[in-house]
Amino acid sequence: MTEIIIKPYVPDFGAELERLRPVEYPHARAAYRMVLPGVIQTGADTVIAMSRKSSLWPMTFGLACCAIEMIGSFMSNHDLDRFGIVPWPSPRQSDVMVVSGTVTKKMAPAIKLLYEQMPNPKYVISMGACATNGGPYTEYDRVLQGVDKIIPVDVYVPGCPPRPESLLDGFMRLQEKIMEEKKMVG
Amino acid sequence: MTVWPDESVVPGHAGGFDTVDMTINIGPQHPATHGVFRMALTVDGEVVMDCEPYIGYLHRGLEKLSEANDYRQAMGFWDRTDYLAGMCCEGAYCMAVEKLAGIDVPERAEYIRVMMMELSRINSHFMFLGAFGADVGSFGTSFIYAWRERERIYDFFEEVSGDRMFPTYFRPGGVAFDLPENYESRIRWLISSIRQGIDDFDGLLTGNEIFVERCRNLAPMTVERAVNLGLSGPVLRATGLDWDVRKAEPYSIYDRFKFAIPVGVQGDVFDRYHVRISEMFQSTLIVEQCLDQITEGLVLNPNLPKNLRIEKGECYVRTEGTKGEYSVYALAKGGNKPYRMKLRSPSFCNLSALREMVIGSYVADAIIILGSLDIVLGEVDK
Amino acid sequence: MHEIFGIWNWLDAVIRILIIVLVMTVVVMYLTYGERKVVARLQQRLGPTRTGPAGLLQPLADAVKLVGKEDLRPANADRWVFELAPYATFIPVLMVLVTLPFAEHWGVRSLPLGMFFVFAALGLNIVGIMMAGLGSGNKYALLGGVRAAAQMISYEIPLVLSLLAVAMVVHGSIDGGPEINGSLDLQVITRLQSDYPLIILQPLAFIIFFTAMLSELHRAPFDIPVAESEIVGGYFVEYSGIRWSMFQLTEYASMWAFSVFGSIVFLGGWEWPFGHDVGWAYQLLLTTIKSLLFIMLIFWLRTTVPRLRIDQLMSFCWKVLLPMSILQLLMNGFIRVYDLPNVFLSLTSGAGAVGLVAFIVFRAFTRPKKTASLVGAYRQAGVNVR
Amino acid sequence: MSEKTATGHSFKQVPNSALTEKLKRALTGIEVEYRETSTDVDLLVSPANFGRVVRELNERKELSFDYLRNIAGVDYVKEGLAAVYHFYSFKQGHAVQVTVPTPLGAPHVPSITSTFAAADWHEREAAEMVGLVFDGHPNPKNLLLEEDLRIHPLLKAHPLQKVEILQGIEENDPGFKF
Repeated sequence: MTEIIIKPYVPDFGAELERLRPVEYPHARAAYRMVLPGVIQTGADTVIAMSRKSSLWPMTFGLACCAIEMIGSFMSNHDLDRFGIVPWPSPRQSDVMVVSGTVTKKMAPAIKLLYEQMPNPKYVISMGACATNGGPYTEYDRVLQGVDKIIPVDVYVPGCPPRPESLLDGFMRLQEKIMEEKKMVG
Repeated sequence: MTVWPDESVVPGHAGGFDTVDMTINIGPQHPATHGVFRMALTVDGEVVMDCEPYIGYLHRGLEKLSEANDYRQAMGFWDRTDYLAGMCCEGAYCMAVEKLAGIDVPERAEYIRVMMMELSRINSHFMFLGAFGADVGSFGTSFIYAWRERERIYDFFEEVSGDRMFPTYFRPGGVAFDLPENYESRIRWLISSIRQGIDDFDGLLTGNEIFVERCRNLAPMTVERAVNLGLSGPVLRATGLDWDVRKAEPYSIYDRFKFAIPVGVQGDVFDRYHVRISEMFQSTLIVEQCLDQITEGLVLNPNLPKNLRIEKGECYVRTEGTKGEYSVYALAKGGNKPYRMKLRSPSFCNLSALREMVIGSYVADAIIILGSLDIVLGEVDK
Repeated sequence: MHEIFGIWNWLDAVIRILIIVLVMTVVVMYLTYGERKVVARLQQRLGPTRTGPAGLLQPLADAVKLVGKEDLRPANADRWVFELAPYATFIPVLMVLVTLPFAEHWGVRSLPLGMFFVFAALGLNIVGIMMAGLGSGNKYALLGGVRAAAQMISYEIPLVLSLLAVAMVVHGSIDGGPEINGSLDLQVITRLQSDYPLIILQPLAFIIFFTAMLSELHRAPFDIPVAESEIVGGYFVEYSGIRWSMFQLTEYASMWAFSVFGSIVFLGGWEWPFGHDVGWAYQLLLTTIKSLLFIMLIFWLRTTVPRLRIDQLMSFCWKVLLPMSILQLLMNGFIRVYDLPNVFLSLTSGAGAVGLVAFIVFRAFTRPKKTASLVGAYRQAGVNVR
Repeated sequence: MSEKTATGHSFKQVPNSALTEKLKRALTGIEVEYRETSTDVDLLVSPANFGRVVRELNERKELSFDYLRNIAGVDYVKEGLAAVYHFYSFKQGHAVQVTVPTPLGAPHVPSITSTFAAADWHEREAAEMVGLVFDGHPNPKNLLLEEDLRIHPLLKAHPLQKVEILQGIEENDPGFKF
């Protein structure tokens, strides 16, 4: 596994938006790619992708009303724990960032910082209309029109707030996406 | 021989050797900050010396957008302020518009509104219990107990109005449509399950020795100081002043119901918790009285103008939201858009007193004090 | 000491350690799975059910995913302390596992001073946690590390004293051999519990041991260094991927080791009902059942009990646990010196245990749960006050 | 209709007319204009003698307004900015609204954080949103917006943000048939 050292990122508030433009990370070449012969690689890819798919750890990152529905989806009525999805407080140990709520321009640097703290095979689910494109608050200039302006997003969940079932469907869509791109990420 | 030290922690360098105070940033993303609220604590060892709250991470321009939309469209923004109790905010907004335009609300709609507002209040207090249990320590269990009842209340809201959290069920001049036929038995069953939920929480948290030990006489607040700081709601009632807008300045038909105002003794964290639990019990009483006294009839004022225009008007409608006095200052200068709508948000005022309560306590207690204020960031940052 | 494999001594030890490490990884993986299932069951929801039949492959999936994670190291963390911390916390736990006799001769090495060796190994655990806390250059981790150190050091003393009280009390002779009056060898202690487990003789020591063990493991009411709601991750907040899973491995392995150790010393390990006469399979079964009992109790406490504050934790240890364990030692000494029958042991220790529990429970009732004016408000609303 | 509550505190609703008489008797010296909104009595006070009015309201025994509820900044485009205060008294049970209009160029209002601790955040928010300046405020930093941002969103002149139409329907054909 390649090693990336992250310098402490001191966010200066009020910086302009260009600096927050999403940066595409080069996908690290998995170590076992160089070692294992070709035929076993596909097997290894599937096993790793299946394990990555079935233990997605989202970071408890509630911004606004969608956070209440996200908590609702972890509870006993719509249990996300069945799919091995355990909410984890710190960004270091989580793989999925569920952006649930309105992203304001004052919060944007903090979201970018948190996204960079997460170890690499990471995914982003933008939950709710506010995170997708500003939702009902698009006309106000202090609100960011969509979180994909600062971090690359994998799955968009519609709704304001989306029902816990639609968040469940978002996670299912993400699991299918992980299975599809198992070759590239490795 | 007191096992647990009851004497309050005196800040200051007891040890004598001068240590540099460390600033801990309980940042915008933290499991215990109920959303996006940042608190920079300067800490000497474990004792909090100073606390600098930063808010505004969820400032979505409620007031600017309600000026840009006409009277009926702006309601969507208002119930997203206190997103734990959507209907209370809708009620406040609709009453403000009705006061401005001079529309009166039919009898049955008033009863439906009171029932919905009280159920939302119970809903929001359950969320407080869940989050407060998580702050104190039992991470998942208190949420699970809270969500068992919240889901049932959400199901009832969905039956009545079609959506779980933001039903936009109220209209200036009444309620959108009537209750389903079996609402009587549905609500009676709901009330009994809510009372069962309250008893479960009573057993889970109130009876728990460690919980009582951690919350008793933590950040006590006197009545004069609380009034001067502008606190309201359960935080003010915990200090001993039994002031409730539903009783002090009765709005809509609250003067027809007989219910008590639970009051604390010394305004500490345990009293705030206990006042909220008793308040939920009182709300169930109100809903029952509503069910007994409800009358048949129209649900929406028939002669509402197609395009609501209000010439000149100014009003300050105050209601008892779940966190405190949730009031709307509305100003109209003609046309179908309001000139200025200001929200007096209770969490905003209660949070301004946080700095004073937290200084001198431990880091772990700062989290609990913040939890006991029961703030909702959508309301704080407007 | 007849070796199972009868080959050179060190090769035999290496093989046994390999077996222990293998068994430990499997047990630890399925402890994580068990915890999620039991905690979910206690919270009226289903644990992981989708990965594999009834979620049995879930720990495998977690492990492979954690191995595949990117390995981050913050820039302002000093390199070697940060990287060696997980190993420094894991080695003491392995050392403890070495001396535990799972069945008649199934321990890796049965040391004459087995219990003493366990105390020594426990002391090293704190070094690793402090390294993790201070090394990762993060304020949360620093606070977590310092809290962990303070808690573990202060709780080790009652733990050691309560176990010494038990070691003192052990009495009897192994099938006609010399009269043994107190020993530190774990094999001997289990063998001498053939007719009744030691918990009957020493209930107070058991209670002190269990509470001190909970705080050594940072579990249930004492999980202050790992408090998610306050300092987010405690000392392992900066670790990700494989290093973080090393910390989880340590936590669950030490939980397993402690529950086996507790079942050996207090519940009679592989001996109690009639372990010696029946074969080794029955003995293994006994040890697993008893340690599972401990583990279930730990999981159950984790879901229901809120967290203690740091100063309450400290004063509980210094003002309650320590005097009670010293009192226990004195009572045992007095009874052994005047050679009174064993029944006095269980009486005095039982009285101490009842006193301790009553003291804690009594405090819950003296506190005014219902505030005065609330009762007035209830009565005014015509509600019968519970 | 006063009604006894559990702790014997009786809530009485004071009609607005009675309150205006009481205020007139208390504030004889100060030049104040009395108006009536649809919910409570409104006093129109100039910023100069606003400090004296607040002191009167707070100290007088029969008024004793000890609870500051709300400060709202309003932008009357032609006549300049105005600050609207709402007070409530627990002892007497009555509420009052005080409007302080400021001339177009100089939006200065004396700060009342010395008497009411609650005013601190309310004043910072009003200053930031509408551009009022509260003289004597302990730390007049931005509250809801970023630290260094000097814009006042609630002014009528402040524009709304143009909503991005992501499908790009206007410029070129959307690439799929409706």
